[in-house]
Amino acid sequence: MIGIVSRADTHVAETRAAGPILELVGLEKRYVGTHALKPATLAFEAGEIHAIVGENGAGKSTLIKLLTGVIPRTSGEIVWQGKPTDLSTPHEAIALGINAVHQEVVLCRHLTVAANMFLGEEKRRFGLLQHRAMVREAQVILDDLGFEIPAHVPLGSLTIGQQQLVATARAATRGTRFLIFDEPTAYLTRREAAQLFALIRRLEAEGVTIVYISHRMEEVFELAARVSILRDGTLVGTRRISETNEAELIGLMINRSLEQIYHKDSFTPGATILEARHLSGKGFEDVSMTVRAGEIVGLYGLIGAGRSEFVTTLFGREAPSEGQILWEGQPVNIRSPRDAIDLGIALAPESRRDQGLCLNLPVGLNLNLAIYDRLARTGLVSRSEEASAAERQIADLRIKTAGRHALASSLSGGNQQKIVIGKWLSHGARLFIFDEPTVGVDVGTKAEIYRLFSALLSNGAGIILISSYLPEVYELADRLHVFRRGKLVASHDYRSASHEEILGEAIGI
Amino acid sequence: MSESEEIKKAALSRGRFNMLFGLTLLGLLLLLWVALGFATTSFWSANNISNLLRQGAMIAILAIGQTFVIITGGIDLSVGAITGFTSVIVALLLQSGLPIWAAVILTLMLGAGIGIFHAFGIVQLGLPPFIITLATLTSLRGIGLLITNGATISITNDTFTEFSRNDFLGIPNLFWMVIVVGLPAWVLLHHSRFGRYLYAVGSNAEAARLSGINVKGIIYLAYTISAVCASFVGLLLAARIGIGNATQAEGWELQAIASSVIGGTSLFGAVGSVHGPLLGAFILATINNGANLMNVNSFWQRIITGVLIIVIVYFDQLRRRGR
Amino acid sequence: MSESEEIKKAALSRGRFNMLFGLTLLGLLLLLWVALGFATTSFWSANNISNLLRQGAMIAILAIGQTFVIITGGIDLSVGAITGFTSVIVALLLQSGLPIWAAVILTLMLGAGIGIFHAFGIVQLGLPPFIITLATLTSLRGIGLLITNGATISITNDTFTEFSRNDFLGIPNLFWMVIVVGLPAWVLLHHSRFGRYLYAVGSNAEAARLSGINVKGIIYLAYTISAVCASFVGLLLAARIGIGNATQAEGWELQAIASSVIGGTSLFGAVGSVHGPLLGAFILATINNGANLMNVNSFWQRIITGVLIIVIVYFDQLRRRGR
Amino acid sequence: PALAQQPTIPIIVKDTTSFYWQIVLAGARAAGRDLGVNVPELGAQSEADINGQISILENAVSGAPAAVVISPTEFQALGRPIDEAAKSVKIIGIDSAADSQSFTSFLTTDNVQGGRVAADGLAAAITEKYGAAEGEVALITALPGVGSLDQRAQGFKEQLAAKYPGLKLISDKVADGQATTGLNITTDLLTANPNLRGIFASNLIMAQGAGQAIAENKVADTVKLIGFDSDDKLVKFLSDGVIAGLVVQDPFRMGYDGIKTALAASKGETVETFVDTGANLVTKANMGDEKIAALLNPKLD
Ligand SMILES: Nc1ncnc2c1ncn2[C@@H]1O[C@H](COP(=O)(O)OP(=O)(O)OP(=O)(O)O)[C@@H](O)[C@H]1O
Ligand SMILES: Nc1ncnc2c1ncn2[C@@H]1O[C@H](COP(=O)(O)OP(=O)(O)OP(=O)(O)O)[C@@H](O)[C@H]1O
Ligand SMILES: [Mg+2]
Ligand SMILES: [Mg+2]
Repeated sequence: MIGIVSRADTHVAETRAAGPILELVGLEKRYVGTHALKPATLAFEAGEIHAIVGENGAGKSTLIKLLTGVIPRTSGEIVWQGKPTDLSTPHEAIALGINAVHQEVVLCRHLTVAANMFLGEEKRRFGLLQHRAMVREAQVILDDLGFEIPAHVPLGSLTIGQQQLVATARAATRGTRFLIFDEPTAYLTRREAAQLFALIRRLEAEGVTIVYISHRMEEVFELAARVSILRDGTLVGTRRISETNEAELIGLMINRSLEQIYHKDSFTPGATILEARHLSGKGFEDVSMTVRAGEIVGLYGLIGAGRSEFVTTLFGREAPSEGQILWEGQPVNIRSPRDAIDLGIALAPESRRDQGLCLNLPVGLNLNLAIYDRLARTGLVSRSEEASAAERQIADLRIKTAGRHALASSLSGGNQQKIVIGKWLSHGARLFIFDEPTVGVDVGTKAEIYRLFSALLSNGAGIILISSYLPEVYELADRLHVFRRGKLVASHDYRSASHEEILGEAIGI
Repeated sequence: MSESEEIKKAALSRGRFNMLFGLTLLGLLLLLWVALGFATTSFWSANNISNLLRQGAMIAILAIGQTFVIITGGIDLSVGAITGFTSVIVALLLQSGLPIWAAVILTLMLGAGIGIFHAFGIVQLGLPPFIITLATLTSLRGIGLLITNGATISITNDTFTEFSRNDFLGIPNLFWMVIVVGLPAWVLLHHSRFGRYLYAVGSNAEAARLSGINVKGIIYLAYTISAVCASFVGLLLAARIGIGNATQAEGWELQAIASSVIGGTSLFGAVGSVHGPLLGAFILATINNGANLMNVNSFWQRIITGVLIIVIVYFDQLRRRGR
Repeated sequence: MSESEEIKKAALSRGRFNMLFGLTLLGLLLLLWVALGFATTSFWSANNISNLLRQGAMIAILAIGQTFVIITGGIDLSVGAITGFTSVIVALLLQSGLPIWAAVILTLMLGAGIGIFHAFGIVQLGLPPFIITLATLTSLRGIGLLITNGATISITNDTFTEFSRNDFLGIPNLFWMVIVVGLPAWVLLHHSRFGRYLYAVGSNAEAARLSGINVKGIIYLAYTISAVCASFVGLLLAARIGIGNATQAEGWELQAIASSVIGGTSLFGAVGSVHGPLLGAFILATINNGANLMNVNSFWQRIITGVLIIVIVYFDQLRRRGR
Repeated sequence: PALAQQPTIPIIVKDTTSFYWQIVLAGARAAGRDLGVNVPELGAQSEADINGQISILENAVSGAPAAVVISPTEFQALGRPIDEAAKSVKIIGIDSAADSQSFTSFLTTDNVQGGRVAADGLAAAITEKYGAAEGEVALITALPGVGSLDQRAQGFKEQLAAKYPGLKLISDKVADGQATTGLNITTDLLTANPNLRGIFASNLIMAQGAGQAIAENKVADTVKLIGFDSDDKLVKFLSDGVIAGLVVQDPFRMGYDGIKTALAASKGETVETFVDTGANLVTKANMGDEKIAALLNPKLD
């Protein structure tokens, strides 16, 4: 195994011995109107994997941004190896060896994968960039990590999952000594997650301290040595992983107990709502399936398996190249999202940044965007209806925000995701397509969302649920279809196959 | 200040403070007016206020139209050329003996046609707004010059030309026209769903499309509004100077864009209002009017305009951040 | 046409345009040249080619500078005004008896100062690039007019003025200057760290910041390069017309931006090159030169320019989509 | 074939978009028809575009014409390029001068003289109304940095200083070439200076804007306006009494005689080296004269 953390190697022994590598003393962050992080005191041991959990908007990302110099703190101290540091710019953090894979993929879409990986640390000779050497080296790193990503293509041409992997590879190879992952597996499937975990183990072995934020409890238990819990901006405790359990953590996070996350009522399926017959298009081939009223159809597959392309084609975003779509038994020609919506299809897309949200517009406008024809029956928008519709969603989904006038960009990642879903809940569609609906959403809210699914089903709607998180589709779907390389390779009824079988079908072994 | 903080603060200032923001630019305008009242004897004369209202009116209307386009994330460089061109067209139509109402309607329809052509270029041909409107800017001036052979067409219809000089209820007709355009524009932008869609398209066209918004239709709407506003200004211009001339209104596109940006519109789209550009236009008009009244050397006048633009926008930024 | 159809169409045209892909804009330019060679007798005369190279040179250099700014997602409206203003400054300096090298260096330093001021306004005061450069556009013209009192300053230094008329190795000096600017610009943009950072800042300023890039420094760099290019063009202009005059180069900012966009630069930032704007500038120069040679009525010339801009950019778009 | 044998004599004007230069071009066109000359009509798109005119001159010369007729946009700047061009062809200057000895012949209206004529006209109009050439007057120039406009301003100011000390120039405004700006400046001048008695708007477009302001404010009786050049709008203003007088040149003749002289020179004939085509003051009183009427209504084709 090559040492991927070249610069950190020399420090291994020294940091292992030195005790806490980084300490927070009364660290605090206030935004106008929000106390995002209340004074927190915490020490990260050198070389440990330390998980941080908490509800959406609890302040996890805020803490990370403080540690990486992205935002200035309101008060408190950050102590790096015994010495208080400023950490007022990202540059300082990088110089110390603190790196992060942020929750939103923050890289440059226009630059190539290689350029992104070397951004800020370009290889040069005589002051000139060594384009080829960088591509070559980036490719070596990507291949070594097992990521199947070409290094010379523009980042923007990759799927978000792949972009996330690039960000990970990048952060891991920068002479890192302290590496923070903010929900790195949100867009990853089991296989990529496994690659990521392997990477994390490797880094751990090389003495890198790792902070790991996730809403997936099993990951926390699989990886971490210790876990800290944030609730509403307050650090409510730190536990050794061996001395705690999932129920305790969830209890600490949401301050109440949660018997069961996956909520599933059984309905007798009604009439067929939608049928795809031998549908082909960009990224998928010859897919046939039906969705009936009252059932959840799950789609599982690896990144790039073609699930998103398939459902966006159903939604009229792209035209199918072959095959037929039937709506309530009638062949239909869906040429635009508008056509699909008029039929009664709703789609919550996978990429909230690119497809789901108008980030620099208010929360309320985002929530109502799909129903303005209803809010403006007279031609003019009814301000009161607009307000009450938005307020209702904010309350129902417990969206943590300063109000419906706050910009969507000011919300935490999980709360943004709730808008993407919430936009369609009051729409009254007959077929709901949720593409990775719970990415970055905390356990409590997940349970709420699943309960909402039940409510939709009981109203006679059907649901297509895409998730890269197998337990989710596994526990919820009445019928589960597995995609591999654009083809529908297997279908199962509720719980009729094991996790391992399904995973095997998705990977193709 | 970090970006996230800015966003947070912007968030608060939006919506609830949108009104206040409008008021504060208004405050700046009033401040200018008070200062000029002290500096000159004639500023507050009824006559001068009328003049001022007339002088700002045309750019204000252009700025409103332009704002619709900018909110979608586009730009319309052709508005000055459209104004000049349509002043020629209406002059020719009137001289050919058409009644005023027919000449007006035909001219506005021509304007709409130009706007539709812009949207066609952007939506169907995939051209950048900057390029397609720059191309029509160039071509329209050429066409206007070609059909007039570089001459001016005088308008002998006195009813038409007098309109721009007359008052109604003591307020110049030209300013009434600002209200006639501004009020529906305000309702459309702030109170209709199309207004919401304009912002959504400017913020994230893909998200808007996936929410069922007819993005192309909205772009057609925005450019048509802008071009119709510009041809409406062409009518007003023709009435005011009594001629049609294809080289008139040169550089007005920059003045319109500047008014809009001074009024708080963001050139990146999704941020803007109707009252902002109005105030922006009248701030610029006031600077010119005041400098003329104080008999400031024309060269100094340019310098002062530049400096004041910086100062005004800077304070506006400060205030918005400070919220 | 829906987006999906567009995609299909793009796929179809991919094959056909793969051939053209290698030719790109250069192919278009050469096509124009061949066509003009057939249409006129004098186009390919040595004399005319020299003229053409001279005529495109100044806009080409402005367009290169402008491209640096546009790549960061900004815009520099002041380049024309800087050119006019610095033509006055260098004329004054030369007339005051300074040696050429000193006058040149001082003028370029002044240009750098203006660029730094722009970046200061954007970075420190938080002003939109459009506004701060529009303000200097206005003010610089005013200052230039003020110090010359609206007159022209003649340059009696013949060494200086002859430079712009002379050739070196049979190629006009003015065109050599394009190479003198273009080559370092090319190295800087495509082969240096700073070039990379310019794209990064234009693509995602926050990502650039998180990567430890000095985003503010990059913005200072971009605006300084643009302003220095513009003041360099001011020198060339002064040499070519033998006078300093503050009102010169009016509207050149739009020509520079148009050249840049025709050359494939995106006004949303992060997309652009050095050779693109050069080709864009010479395509525009060729259109004008050809129209003059073919004795096209100057009004028609405008119309044709507008239409050709649309056609060229449309085909360029097609080709790129087909890629 | 006939065309091929025709000599080519391009005419380069300052600004093809202005009516004045269109009349010059019309004169040249007429001469081309009458004399069998092929006359390309060239020109920059603005009087301020010096570089553009130099490029056009270069292009014209590279077409190897028989001669070139040019109206230099700027005195200093066009000097060298004209010298350069004169090495290969005969150059005839019209309208304005350049810093060059290479002109074979030169036909001009003296713009400085035009400014003086305007001052005389304004003084006469003010005297007629107020009994003496006394009071406040203003000057509006369309654009800064344009040679001919600067010369008109210069002649106007010189003449005021020399002959009419009672007329005080209280405002000297430079606009941006737009009629509306002329209109706004004039309105503001009237507001700020209630005692204003006269205005000189030194080109066509400014005179249109200023005339409109005078009409709008109904001050034609008290404020005397002198314009420069003419079109039917201004002629109407003149006959309505809104404008007190117009200084008009003879652009048609300039174009016609320019081509005629150039053709003669290209054949090696001797030509007069200097011709003054004159600037005339037109008032309501003399606008009916036959000669003046021809100047006011030039035929374009
Ligand atoms: N730029 C900002 N401006 C204003 N408030 C903000 C901003 N960024 C975050 N907040 C607020 O700070 C709080 C904490 O947000 P943070 O992003 O740290 O949550 P999180 O724990 O990462 O949640 P998630 O699991 O959803 O990612 C939230 O209430 C959020 O709305
Ligand atoms: N940058 C790219 N260029 C070309 N094809 C791509 C690119 N990214 C993805 N694809 C292809 O598009 C197809 C479908 O991808 P899509 O995103 O729909 O898959 P998915 O199953 O939804 O996966 P994900 O879990 O990433 O959403 C795949 O065949 C993939 O190879
Ligand atoms: Mg977060
Ligand atoms: Mg997907």
